[in-house]
Amino acid sequence: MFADYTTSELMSIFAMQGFAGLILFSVFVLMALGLAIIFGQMGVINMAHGEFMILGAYITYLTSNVFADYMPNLFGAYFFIAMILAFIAAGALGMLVEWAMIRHLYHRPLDTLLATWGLSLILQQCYRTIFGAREVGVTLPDWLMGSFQLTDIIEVPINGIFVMTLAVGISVAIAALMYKSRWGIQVRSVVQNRPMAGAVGINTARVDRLTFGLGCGIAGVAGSAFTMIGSTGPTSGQLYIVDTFLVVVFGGAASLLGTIASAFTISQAQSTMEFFLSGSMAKVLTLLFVVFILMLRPQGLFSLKVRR
Amino acid sequence: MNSSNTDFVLAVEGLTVSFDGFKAVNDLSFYVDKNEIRVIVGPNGAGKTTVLDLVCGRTKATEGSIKFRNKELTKMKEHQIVRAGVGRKFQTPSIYGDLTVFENLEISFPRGRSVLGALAFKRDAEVLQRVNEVAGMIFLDERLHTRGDLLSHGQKQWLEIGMLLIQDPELLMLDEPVAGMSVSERRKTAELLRTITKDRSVIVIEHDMQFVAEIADKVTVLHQGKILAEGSAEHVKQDPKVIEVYLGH
Amino acid sequence: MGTLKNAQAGLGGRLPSLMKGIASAVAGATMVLSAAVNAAPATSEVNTTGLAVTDDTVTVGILHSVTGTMAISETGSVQAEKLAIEQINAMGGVLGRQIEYVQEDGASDWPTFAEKSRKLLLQDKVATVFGCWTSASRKAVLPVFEQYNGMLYYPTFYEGLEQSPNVIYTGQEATQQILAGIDWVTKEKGAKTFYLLGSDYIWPRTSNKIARKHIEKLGLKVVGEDYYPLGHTQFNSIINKFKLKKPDVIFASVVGGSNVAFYKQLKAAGIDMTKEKPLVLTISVTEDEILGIGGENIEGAYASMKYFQSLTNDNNQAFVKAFKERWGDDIVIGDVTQAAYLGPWLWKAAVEKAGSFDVDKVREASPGIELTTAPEGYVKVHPNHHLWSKTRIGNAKTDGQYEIVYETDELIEPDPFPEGYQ
Amino acid sequence: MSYAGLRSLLPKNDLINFAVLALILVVVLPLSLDIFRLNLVGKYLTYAFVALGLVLCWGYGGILSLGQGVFFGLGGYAMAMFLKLEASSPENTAIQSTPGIPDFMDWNQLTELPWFWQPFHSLTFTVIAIIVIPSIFAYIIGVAMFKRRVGGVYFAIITQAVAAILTILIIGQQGYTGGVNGITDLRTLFGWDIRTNEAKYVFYFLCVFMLFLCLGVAQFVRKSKLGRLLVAMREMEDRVRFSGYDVANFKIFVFCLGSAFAAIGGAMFTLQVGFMSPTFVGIVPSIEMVIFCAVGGRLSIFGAVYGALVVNWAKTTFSESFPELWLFAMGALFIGVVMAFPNGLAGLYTKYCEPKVNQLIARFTGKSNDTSAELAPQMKTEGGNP
Repeated sequence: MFADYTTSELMSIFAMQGFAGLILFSVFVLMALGLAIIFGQMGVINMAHGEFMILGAYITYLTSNVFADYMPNLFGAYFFIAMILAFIAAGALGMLVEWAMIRHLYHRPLDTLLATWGLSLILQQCYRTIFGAREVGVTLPDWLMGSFQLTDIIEVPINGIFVMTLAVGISVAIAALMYKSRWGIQVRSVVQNRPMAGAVGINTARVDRLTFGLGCGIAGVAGSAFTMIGSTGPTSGQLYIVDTFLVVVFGGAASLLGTIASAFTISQAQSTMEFFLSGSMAKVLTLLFVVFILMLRPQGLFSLKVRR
Repeated sequence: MNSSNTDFVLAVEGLTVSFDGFKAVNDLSFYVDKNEIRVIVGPNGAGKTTVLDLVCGRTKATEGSIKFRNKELTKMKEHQIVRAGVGRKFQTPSIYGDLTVFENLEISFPRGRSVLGALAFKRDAEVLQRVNEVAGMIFLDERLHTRGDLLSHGQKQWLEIGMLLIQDPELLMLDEPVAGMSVSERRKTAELLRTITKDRSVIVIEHDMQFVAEIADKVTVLHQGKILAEGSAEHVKQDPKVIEVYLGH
Repeated sequence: MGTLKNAQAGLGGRLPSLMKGIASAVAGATMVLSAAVNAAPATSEVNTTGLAVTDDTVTVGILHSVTGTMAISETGSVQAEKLAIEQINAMGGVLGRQIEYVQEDGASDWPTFAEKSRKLLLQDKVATVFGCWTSASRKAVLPVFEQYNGMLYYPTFYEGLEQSPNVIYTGQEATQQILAGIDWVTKEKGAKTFYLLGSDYIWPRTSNKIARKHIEKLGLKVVGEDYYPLGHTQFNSIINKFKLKKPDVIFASVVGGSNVAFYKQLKAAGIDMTKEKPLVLTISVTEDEILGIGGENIEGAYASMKYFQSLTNDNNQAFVKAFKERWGDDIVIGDVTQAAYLGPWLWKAAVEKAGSFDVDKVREASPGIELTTAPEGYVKVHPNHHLWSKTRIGNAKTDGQYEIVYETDELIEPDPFPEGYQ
Repeated sequence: MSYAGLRSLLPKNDLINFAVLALILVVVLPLSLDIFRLNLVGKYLTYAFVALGLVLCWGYGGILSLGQGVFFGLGGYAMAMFLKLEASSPENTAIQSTPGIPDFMDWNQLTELPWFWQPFHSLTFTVIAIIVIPSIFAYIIGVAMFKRRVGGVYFAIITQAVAAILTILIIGQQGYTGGVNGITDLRTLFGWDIRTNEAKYVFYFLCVFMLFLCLGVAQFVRKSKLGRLLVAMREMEDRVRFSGYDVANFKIFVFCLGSAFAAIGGAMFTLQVGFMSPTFVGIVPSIEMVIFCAVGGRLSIFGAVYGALVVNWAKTTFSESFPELWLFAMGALFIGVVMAFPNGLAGLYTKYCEPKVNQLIARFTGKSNDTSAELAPQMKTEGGNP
């Protein structure tokens, strides 16, 4: 299939495809980070993760409308405000959910899965009632549109770079928070030995709530960023859920590094296969590949035990 | 073949296991005779539980061999090891809380262990008789229809021992059988141990030296994955290295 | 639910003769009264098969998804059908009877569609049903309509390959929509190479098959064909393939949430559709979809379908005005919404031509029914139950509307089983 | 079987449950509902097969599969393939370019029947395939997962991925599977029109009969030592292993059994609804099937049937009157059942109703009933879940 092209064209295409893989990687990282924190640190399966992302997307939509109506000259900057608001809103909802629901279910991980599925249905219907059944279009500031022309063929989309920067930034921030801050130490100590952490004066309930809130907040930011590349509708969140779970499970949920490594593997596999096969077959093969690897190496990837 | 066949019930030779470079058990060798009660003692982290895990197949050895009646265990799966005649009691009592004492024992009865066998399993006279017999030995004959959850801590420990007895294993491994027991329960347990060890070999992990002295034929002291001393209870108590390890900390 | 006729017969059978006289007198009086007001024909004449028709009402069914993933698309159709029914009622109804509707939710779930259609036909005895959107939902209800002899007005443009006596297809079948579009880009834009892209299900696959045959017949080249699962959101790889193959035309039939992702990513990857290099020709993006995509993300793309909201004829201006008055100013109207609006009007015309609500008579009367008041202009029912209609090419603008750049001169004949395209 | 054996297999409480369910399904519902509603009940009951399988897998074995739709679908597709072939006789499909093959194949330029469709000309093969193919598939998944000790949440997610894969495959390979539309327009079974009311009655009773057959098997498994082993494994898997059992084999067995139940349900679904489509294979229906089981009570085989009936009945009623509220109600149901009533309807029944029923029976028979002397005690788990 490559006979018709010159070497330089081929090189450019491979560069482009590599870049497409990197964008996919960033998208996966953003999707999965929040879930990885919640699943990895707390053992909770949050099936409503996609709905928290869409909450972030709707917040972005509202913010863009407010800016367009009242502060049109500041419109270029609204995206940052929107991401912060998305983080706060999704995080706050997450903490509320933790308080009302999740904390009663810590010893029953499979039940959190069902309960949060119920939550996702309720959230979807809320979105539908508030924003209507149709998808909403989010207007992006001009500076996020378009691309850099590097060579004749190689063009780098600006929003791709933005998503990548965001993914890297959030990963670094989370890593710093988890491994450097006092709060991160508390989270990890609660994970490892709950009664002992409680005994040495850590407010475990508060740590749980904040962890869950943080995970949901990151989902909100991801959703906000995804308004650049995807749709915003009541059921859009469901489009992401299987991919997200596979990334997290494949990574082993043990460490952020595992999640990032798995996002990288899956995204590269998928984007490579997409180039040679039809999109549907690429998806099937990627999923099969992940399931197959999980069958072969469950012990290597599942190093962290789920709290029972 | 890196070790010869022996008359020992259990022959452990050159056993090593490392977790990410940390050697929890390091080139360990010991031998257990027929009808011997061997007690393993040692400070926390000495590798006592790991040794039992290795013998019963829960942890895979990095190196070395474990022979049970001259059969190599390191390559076998857990249920195969059990069927070969090795029974194992865990440190925390692990019984089935949702099932009654009767059912707990019945499940452990060594018949109908395949899927079809379990479907075809019938509660016949032999089962009833064995269950009642064992329940009597472990002081639970009055509580046969109590749910496991509702037993006291000590009763759970006994129940688990009973679940091993009903399999009639040749080698019985008990991890801290009297931990958390009251004085009277402890006395009854020692009595129980003496009756059940009549015709089988037993490995016991225990901290309580008084209890050890009461039951042990031979004591092995583990320290940092290696054998520090071996011999009678009196003998190891006098060993300066053992005193150093126990009191030096 | 019995009809008045049945009720009278039932009464007559059971009551003594004295009562019988009274009953028939009452019935007679009612008939005289309604005749005086509406000049409506007697119920017993216009309804011989036990449908839910009374002296002054007729009940029809509306069957769309109000919940679930398809609710996004089907809302417009429900609105259009209700508007048409209200307008017909305001004009005096059908055969002097006001239309009442029973609305059921298909919940984006095909067995639910089948279940609800069975309910509408068996329990509610509706005279006709306006509904369904996806092919799958239509396929699910089709056996039900054929078994119980119901009538369905189906609004969506679809893949063809079907011709049921119990369905009137008010949207275009694939060849009507596609051939004119491809002819136009070839003739007007000098396109030589095409890349076919679709979501992975029957409509895009069939459409692309027709497109491919036609392109090859014209002596031109298809340089690539690709399908992504429904709901797929990552299109960077396909965009790279575009860059590699450099097609003149990207022929896109991506649907749903994928649509939004596709156009946003296309734009972000530096493909400026207004430059028409490559040119994007879609058959799946109506004004409804642009709401979600955002006008600025799809500006410059061409769409090939039979109706755009920006049509300037009088019919359409009145329609758009009425629609906005009824459902709000910020609403947009797409191809399917208009086709759904045609349903009740076509049914009314057929019923009046037949002089009866009986499904068999309506079916017999349907071929040849014309509608001069259709927002899209003039339409006519073909004997194969599809509509003759024009196809138009629109160019997407930032405000989310299409500017119409081309319109076929003649009505295109519907051809659900196109020879040489299968 | 001896009387005592029967007694231990079917203690009095269960006997009453069987009788009540039979009374409802065989007598009360057919007499009180018209054929349209009865057909709906029949459709709901097909989900009860899946829920029943989940009671064994999830409630007893602690294995939560979020991909039961896969097996439901495989069974349903097998049945649909047979019926579709009969509906696609050369006479019926004379207008096609290749008569004698299903219409969707003709649209996709297939000119002959694919090899894997050929055996579905035979009803015998089809009936065997309905049970065997999903079981083999479940066996493969089970061996791959359980032998490697993948369990709990991981198993749930992987089964979910399997459901996603199969959905994409079915939709993508539309020439062989009918794609997103599924296999529709099924008409006759050996020339007998399956769309008539008479046929619907027959299929309803066939469905009820099969359900009782499966309930019987489930009851047998539950009351056998294998049933107790499942509970034991759910609580203390290591202990079971160190009692000399190969734990994986038992999990594989119960997973296969649950899948076979689901597949029978799928086949019954096809017969009663008249088509099969990939929408029943995916993640969403699979999770909904879990909720039928949870609402009924994850430890009660009868609860599974009532759960499937009640939730679906509520879904139909709610969506007829308040379509907007349905998702709220469904969501609240999920959360409520998980948080407040982990044992579902069955749990409520044993807590509040059963004592009264027993009193009533005691009063009528004049016997004291407080001993509950069955050898196998009732399980009264509080949210029993690993």
